[in-house]
Amino acid sequence: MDQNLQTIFLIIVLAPLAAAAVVGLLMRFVPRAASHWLTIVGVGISCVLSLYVLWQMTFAGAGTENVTVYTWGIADGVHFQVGFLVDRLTALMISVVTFVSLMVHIYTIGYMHDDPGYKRFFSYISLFTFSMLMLVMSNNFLQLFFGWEAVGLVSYLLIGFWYTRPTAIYANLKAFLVNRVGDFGFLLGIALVLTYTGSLDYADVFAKAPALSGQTIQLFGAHVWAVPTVICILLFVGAMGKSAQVPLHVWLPDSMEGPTPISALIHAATMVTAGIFMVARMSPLFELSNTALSVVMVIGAITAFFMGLVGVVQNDIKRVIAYSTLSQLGYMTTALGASAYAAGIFHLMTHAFFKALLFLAAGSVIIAMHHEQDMRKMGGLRKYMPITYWTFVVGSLALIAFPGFSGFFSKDTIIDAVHESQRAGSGFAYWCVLLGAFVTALYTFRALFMTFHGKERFTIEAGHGHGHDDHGHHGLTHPPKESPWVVTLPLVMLAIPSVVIGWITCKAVLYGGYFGSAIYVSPSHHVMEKLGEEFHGSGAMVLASLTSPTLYIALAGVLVAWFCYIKRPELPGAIAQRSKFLYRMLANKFYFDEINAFFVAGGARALGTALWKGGDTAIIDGVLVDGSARSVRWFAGILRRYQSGYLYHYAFTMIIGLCALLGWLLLK
Amino acid sequence: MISLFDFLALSGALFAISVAGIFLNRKNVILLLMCIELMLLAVNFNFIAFSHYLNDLAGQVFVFFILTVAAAEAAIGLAIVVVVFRNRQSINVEELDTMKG
Amino acid sequence: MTAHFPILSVLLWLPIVGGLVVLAAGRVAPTSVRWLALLFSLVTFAVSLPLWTQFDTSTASMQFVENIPWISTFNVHYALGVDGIAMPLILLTTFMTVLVVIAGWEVIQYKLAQYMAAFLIMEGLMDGVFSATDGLLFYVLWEAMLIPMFIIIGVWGGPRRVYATIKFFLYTFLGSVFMLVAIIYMYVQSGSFDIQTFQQMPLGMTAQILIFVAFLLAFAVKVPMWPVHTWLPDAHVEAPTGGSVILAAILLKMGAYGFLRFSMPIAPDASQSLTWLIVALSLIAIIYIGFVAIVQADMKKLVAYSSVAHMGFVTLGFFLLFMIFGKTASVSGTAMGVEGGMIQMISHGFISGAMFLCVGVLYDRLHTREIKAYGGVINMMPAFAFFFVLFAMANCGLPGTSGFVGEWLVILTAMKANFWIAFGAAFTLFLGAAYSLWLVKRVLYGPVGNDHVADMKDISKREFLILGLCAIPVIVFGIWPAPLLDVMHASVMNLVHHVVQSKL
Amino acid sequence: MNFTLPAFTPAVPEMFVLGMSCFILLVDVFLNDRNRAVTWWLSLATIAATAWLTVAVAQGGGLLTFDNMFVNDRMGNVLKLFTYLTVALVFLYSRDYLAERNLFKGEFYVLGLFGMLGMMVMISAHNFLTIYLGLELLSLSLYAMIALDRDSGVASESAMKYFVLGAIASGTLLYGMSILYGATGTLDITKLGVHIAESPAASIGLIFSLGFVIVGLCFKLGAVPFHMWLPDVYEGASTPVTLYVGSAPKLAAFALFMRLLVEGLGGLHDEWRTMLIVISVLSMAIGSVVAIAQTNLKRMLAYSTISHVGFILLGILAGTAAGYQSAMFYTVTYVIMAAAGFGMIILLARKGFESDRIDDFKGLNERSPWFAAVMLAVMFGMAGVPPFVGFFAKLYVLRAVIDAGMTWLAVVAVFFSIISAYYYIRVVKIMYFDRAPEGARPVESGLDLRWVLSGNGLAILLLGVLPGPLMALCARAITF
Amino acid sequence: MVQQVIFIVLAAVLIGAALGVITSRNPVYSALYLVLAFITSSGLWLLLEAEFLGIVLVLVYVGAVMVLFLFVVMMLDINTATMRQGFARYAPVGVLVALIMAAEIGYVMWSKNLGVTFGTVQAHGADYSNTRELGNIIYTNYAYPFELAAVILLVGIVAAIALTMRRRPGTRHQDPAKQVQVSAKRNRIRIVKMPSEKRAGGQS
Repeated sequence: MDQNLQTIFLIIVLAPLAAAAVVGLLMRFVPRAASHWLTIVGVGISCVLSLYVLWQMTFAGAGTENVTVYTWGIADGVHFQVGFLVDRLTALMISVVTFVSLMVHIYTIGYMHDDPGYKRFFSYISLFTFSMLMLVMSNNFLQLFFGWEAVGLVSYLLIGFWYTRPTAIYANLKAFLVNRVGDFGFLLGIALVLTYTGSLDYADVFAKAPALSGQTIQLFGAHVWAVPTVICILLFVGAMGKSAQVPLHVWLPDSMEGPTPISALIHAATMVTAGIFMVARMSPLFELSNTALSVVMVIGAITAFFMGLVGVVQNDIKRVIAYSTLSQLGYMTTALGASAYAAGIFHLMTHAFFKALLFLAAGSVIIAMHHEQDMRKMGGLRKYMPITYWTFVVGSLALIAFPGFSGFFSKDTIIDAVHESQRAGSGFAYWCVLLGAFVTALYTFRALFMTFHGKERFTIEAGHGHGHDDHGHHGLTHPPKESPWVVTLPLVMLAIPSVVIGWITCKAVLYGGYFGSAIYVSPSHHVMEKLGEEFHGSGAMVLASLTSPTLYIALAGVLVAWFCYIKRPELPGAIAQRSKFLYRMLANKFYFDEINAFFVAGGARALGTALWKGGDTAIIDGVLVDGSARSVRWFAGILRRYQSGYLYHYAFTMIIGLCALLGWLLLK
Repeated sequence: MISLFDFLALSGALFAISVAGIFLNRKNVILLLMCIELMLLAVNFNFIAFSHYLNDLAGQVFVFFILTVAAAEAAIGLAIVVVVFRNRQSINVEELDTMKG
Repeated sequence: MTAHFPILSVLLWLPIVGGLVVLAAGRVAPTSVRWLALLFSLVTFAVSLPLWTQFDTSTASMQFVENIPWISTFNVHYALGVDGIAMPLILLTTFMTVLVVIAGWEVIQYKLAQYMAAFLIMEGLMDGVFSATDGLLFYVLWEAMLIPMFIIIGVWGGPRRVYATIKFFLYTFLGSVFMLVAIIYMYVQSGSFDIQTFQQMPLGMTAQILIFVAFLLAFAVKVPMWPVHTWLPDAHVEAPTGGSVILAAILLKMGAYGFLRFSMPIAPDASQSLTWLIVALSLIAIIYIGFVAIVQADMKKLVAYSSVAHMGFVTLGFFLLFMIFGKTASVSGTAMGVEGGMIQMISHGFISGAMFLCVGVLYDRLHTREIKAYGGVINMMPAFAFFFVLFAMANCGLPGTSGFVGEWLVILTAMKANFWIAFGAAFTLFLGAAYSLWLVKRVLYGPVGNDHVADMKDISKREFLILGLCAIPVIVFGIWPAPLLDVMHASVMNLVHHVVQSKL
Repeated sequence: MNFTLPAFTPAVPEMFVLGMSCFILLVDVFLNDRNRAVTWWLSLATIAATAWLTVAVAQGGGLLTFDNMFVNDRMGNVLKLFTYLTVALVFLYSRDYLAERNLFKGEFYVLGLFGMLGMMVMISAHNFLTIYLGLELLSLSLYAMIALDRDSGVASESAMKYFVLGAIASGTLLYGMSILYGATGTLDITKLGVHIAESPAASIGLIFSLGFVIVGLCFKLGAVPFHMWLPDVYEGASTPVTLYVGSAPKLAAFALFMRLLVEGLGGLHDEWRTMLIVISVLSMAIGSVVAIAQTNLKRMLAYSTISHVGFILLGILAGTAAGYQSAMFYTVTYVIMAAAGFGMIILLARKGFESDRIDDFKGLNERSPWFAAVMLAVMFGMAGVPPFVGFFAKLYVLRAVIDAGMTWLAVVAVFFSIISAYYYIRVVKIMYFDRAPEGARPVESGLDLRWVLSGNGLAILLLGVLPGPLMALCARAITF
Repeated sequence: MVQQVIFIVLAAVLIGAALGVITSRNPVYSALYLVLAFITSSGLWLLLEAEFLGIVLVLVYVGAVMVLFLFVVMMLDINTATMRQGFARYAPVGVLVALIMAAEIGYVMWSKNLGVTFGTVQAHGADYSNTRELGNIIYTNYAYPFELAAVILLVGIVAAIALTMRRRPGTRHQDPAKQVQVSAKRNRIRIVKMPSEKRAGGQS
């Protein structure tokens, strides 16, 4: 049982890797079709096995598996090992990851159909699947960090997939660097963990965690900090990078430069949620520090609300969804901050489905529009592509937490949890998430209406040379049509869980103590228990929501969207005119990019130049090295003049020398 | 009775004078040679004086050899002077400065 | 005398003899030069392999020992031997030389025989430096290395090679002569040049400080540490590809190796009291140089500066030992830093070597190292792009590549010593990525930069071979450094326990 | 009148050289320029035979004869053998050079042999008188040899300068000797040593004379501030003569130091050590620094000689057996390297082209890789870079200095050796990094020169790889 | 008593002559002053019972060396006008150094008496011959230096000849050897082969 479970874990991880390796390294020799079959089979296998593991964990009552694959290295008695920790949390994650990944693989066949980098793309996403699995299945910090960076690498490669686009290669560099800033903190956190617990193995660390709470560390000045607080904040900095929390969120919108499947898989469903997962995984540590959790909650709340606001003014359909992703990640983070880890993870799961759905649908639209992403050039697509439309609607409803849809269960729970939470900052957080609901509804339906309703704002030119081009700002050669089945199938497949998954699982996951030992919540932070007392099954929850403000706030959002974009389309422009400042703030995303570009990038370059020209070239080389050489040469020039060539000078020198010697001898 | 040190002082004076002469005159190499002869003379004075007051002939023998060598030296020196003169049509010390630095 | 087969002597002399043979062949049979050089380098590499296979990881004592009197007047011995610290470096040397020979295959046209010979002789001398257990022998080989390197950079170097070579020579000479004085001083005190004896001999504090400073001059220049690093960028920029590779991959390691062999064990108390200095310099190297590297316009300069930054980790890892010991008064957790430094040395050998080979590949096509001159290379050379990105990632310490291991271990150790040291060291995460990937962005990505780029050919089989040979260890040691760690563990532990004993 | 005939055997080599020189002088008269080679062969044969005789009559310990005016000891014999070697090298290298400039005259060789005799006398002198006579015999021969290139203005000028300064120096030395004689009543080195050893405190006269003596000695060696003649003479004299002046006499001068300062005035070590410290530091400084500004290779080598003299003095002033041995080792190795250096200049010189400017070595590596390598060996050897013998010379000296507890002095020394390294590697740079000028011909010259010079270059390397035997030789040569 | 007087007189003359040597404007005068100096010092040497050397000094030096000097001075006639230039300029320095030197020597010699004490001079009998004594030892104990001195003189001769003697291009010598070796074939007549001329222009 154990034995074959372990082999299953190995297969789950290695199958995508093998596929990626074969397709990637032997790209020249692998035929086009084989490239997607290989990878799909690889991911398919691990998907099936993941579900099997999930089943084992959930129903067959398999216990937590903590296995070591091999010893990475032993340095000074510390064993660095590569291994798997598979409990229900992990099982849930790997199932989501592999499922979405599989869907995206299939979808890609259609989306990337005539892209020259077809094979490369498949090897990349399989590689990503492998990395993500390594991350979530890890049983120690080393492997966690490995997966952490590996997904970053693949994301880097995929954002820059169309490497001839200046915007794309700017975006991927930015994404990697911003993530590195996060990893900076993350690594320091890990180092602190090792320093204070002497181990990097989850089991040992969590075992020793309670002992940490007493200890303090002196950072600057006399003020001492609680070690858990420092560790958790540092770790959370890593999470902020990966999960794009303010202020390290700047890379995520730009990452939309990558192909849409990537946006769906990496930048919506899986990778960006790694931070959330990590914090949940580290709950035994985070539970030790209220301060850290407050920080988490506030950061999350800010992200949830303000990023949502930005989404309202975006015109690029993908960017709208990207900002909604940011805002949803904010929700998850807030949940974590409220010690409602289960809610966070739950939202992570539902979000994975419906956000992937939305992205893929958007992608389908983009295909139809020949890679036109500006919603102002769309409209009225409903009749051309019904499947995409209806799936998009499903996704939207889930996103705005319409009762009954999956998003509803997770999001409402989060809002309630924050409401319940007594932690510092919870009040602020509560208002953020509450208003966030309105904003969410607003931008979601804004996108829906602008894209699928209203009058068609695109022109159909006759006789334009047909052909795929990356940025077709021109009109279309023929009316948009529904995408092929490889595209729509995943949409449908994802639409199903988007609707039902919440209804089915929310009881177990949220209140059933599903995660068991995987997530630790200290009794003092009993938010979920509180909610659990009021919980009487999914249906009841839906009914209850009718009396809660959340629903109406969301509906208000929808209404406003309808009014502005269907009823009175000229209104938004007028409003923008009216409130210039607010509009400009939002349109420029609160100027985060500008500030970074100027201070961080420019600053680093200025500092580098200063140190180089000033320090190395001027002082060290100019003064010390060349300077000494010059002075010696100058001195030589002086000295040689005393070799005047005159005999009497020579004689004189000798005699002076003699006199000096004698005089010195006598004076002694 | 003349003391040894009178002689030594005399030789010292000669030595000093020759030293002065060596860089006082800047024109004529031959004068330099003469100054050197003076210097040797001073040395000879020392040796002879010492040998007298030490009752030891070695000093005188030494002087004998110095004289001999000085003669040969003078010969060669003058020969070189001649060569220089043939090359330069001058034995002016101030013009012997093609090599310097 | 030695009973077993004198591997180390062969490693020392075979390449030198090979060099002479190649020189001779250059006159009589110029066509055979390449193959001869390759043959000799390969044989040497083959001979060096048993060092690993037959190495006894359980002991810290010298292995494959050879010892015969050399200069009786001075009681100098021709004494060779390796421990876990030296052995990997020797293998690195022999391995890299093979690559260099192949790298120079058709690129070098002017005086090929001398080129190959110079590298073979270098190899012999470098093997000797790592295996010498006699102080004077070490110094002799250490200094002798300057000559071939001087020639290599000067004869096959770039336009400003004269300035670069003279700077390189005088810099290193300056450093090492003071080391000579220190060595002689210890000889006078102990009556022997045996390094073991040096390490055991008792020394007063002032003596230790002076000796430490003398050695520091020598090793800091070689490593190079800030602020005596400025010879490196010039030397690298002017040197031919092979020269840069050897310089970065091996020569720099000698400085660090010297710290382990001489400075720390001979003057432990001085190291203890001056460790703040070394740590400070290392951090400066990591941060300061990191920023400097970002703004370089010349690819080789950029890689050169990144070498300085990476070597900063090596010295940092070594001397954290004393910081932690000074703080906790226990050796636990100190060895990790030293081992991290060691790993960093090895991996940096491969990575920086590979980076320079990559730059060489580009240079051979466009004959410029200006980053501006490139752009969109990936369109023309996808295979090359694969390697370049791989090594760039390794260069910024991506997990799964060997570049990660050393930095990881050192940063973990640094945290033990002090939060802020770790904080400073961790800057490499950002800076390393910044200069490596920005380079990649400007050179590889984007639309095809210009017509010259447009007609670049992808890497030949030969270039593929050398880059591939570099890639293998980078990946393998990245995902499984255990073998390296095992090899050096015993020696490092021994060192650690030695250096924490005060000599006063 | 009781007089016993002195033992002649210890002095057989000297007598033989004297006889042969006169014989060659006679033979040469009857030769015309076509078969002048006979003189050449005879001179070389003489040197070879002398070497054999020296080895034959060599005894273990010191052997005094001629009323203790002549000593035949191990140090003397070793130094003599190296003197023969260098003089032979001079003759071997210079043949073609002289022939091309019709200086290929008997006088050159006769004077060369007489000079060698002078050195032999100096080396085995054990009495002020013989020291003086040997010194003069050498000096006069040198003056004559330099001026022998009669039609060269610079040669005669340098001869003039050398002569005048040399005469002053020997005058000073004599004055010192005279005072010593007066103060101790003896001319005999042994007696002098004994006298000083017995006298409780050094009389002021002794100390006073010391100044004069040191001036004389340092002049011969070319130490600052008595070095002024050196650059001009090296530059002015024709290269073979420069080679002669620059090599063998250093050995004799070293012997002089040993005889006078160590054996004779060893008791005053504390007095002269401080003086020598100043002189040697000055020499190293001036030599290293001023050489940087030179463009003429011979002149550069002159200044490098001065700095090397500084090192030799370091060994001597250490005042220990090891110190003297190291100084001897240094002198010998330096002479070998210098011989090779000037040999290279001779090799590249052609009729009407001295090739004594540093730039004349441009691109030598293209013209003749092998001889470029030889010059490289010389330069790095002089710079003291292993594995060339120059390094071990420096090592030996530094060790002696540190052993004598003057580590700071060692640091000063290595500091200046860094500066001097600069101009040595500049020559290497010229040879290897610079391209040969248009129409530069490959090196052509007589086989003998090629072979001997190659051997000389190899010696620099081999003595560096295996310095043990030579070190042991020097160690055995000087024992107290 | 008498000796003192003689000494003082001669010493004064000697110093004067020496000064004359280095100050007189004409090298001939200097040479003559030097002769004077030698003669006086030979007189002083007689006071020291070094008769032989005194004589030799006059014979060899005044008789040979100084004549040689004069000869050379005459041969290379240097215009004496320029001789004095710059003398005054350098005089102070020269005098200063000379005085320092004199002071140092005088200090040691006079005030300190070399720091050694000398026994009394033993008077010699009437039959004492300085020359014989010298001869006895020079040809026995000092044979070796004596030979060396001979060699030095030989070197002097060789050098002087090698440096100064040369064949003037103007003078015509007969070389019998060459005349005898003359042969008609080799260096008297040269037979020149010329191609027979083509008639230019052919038939016309």
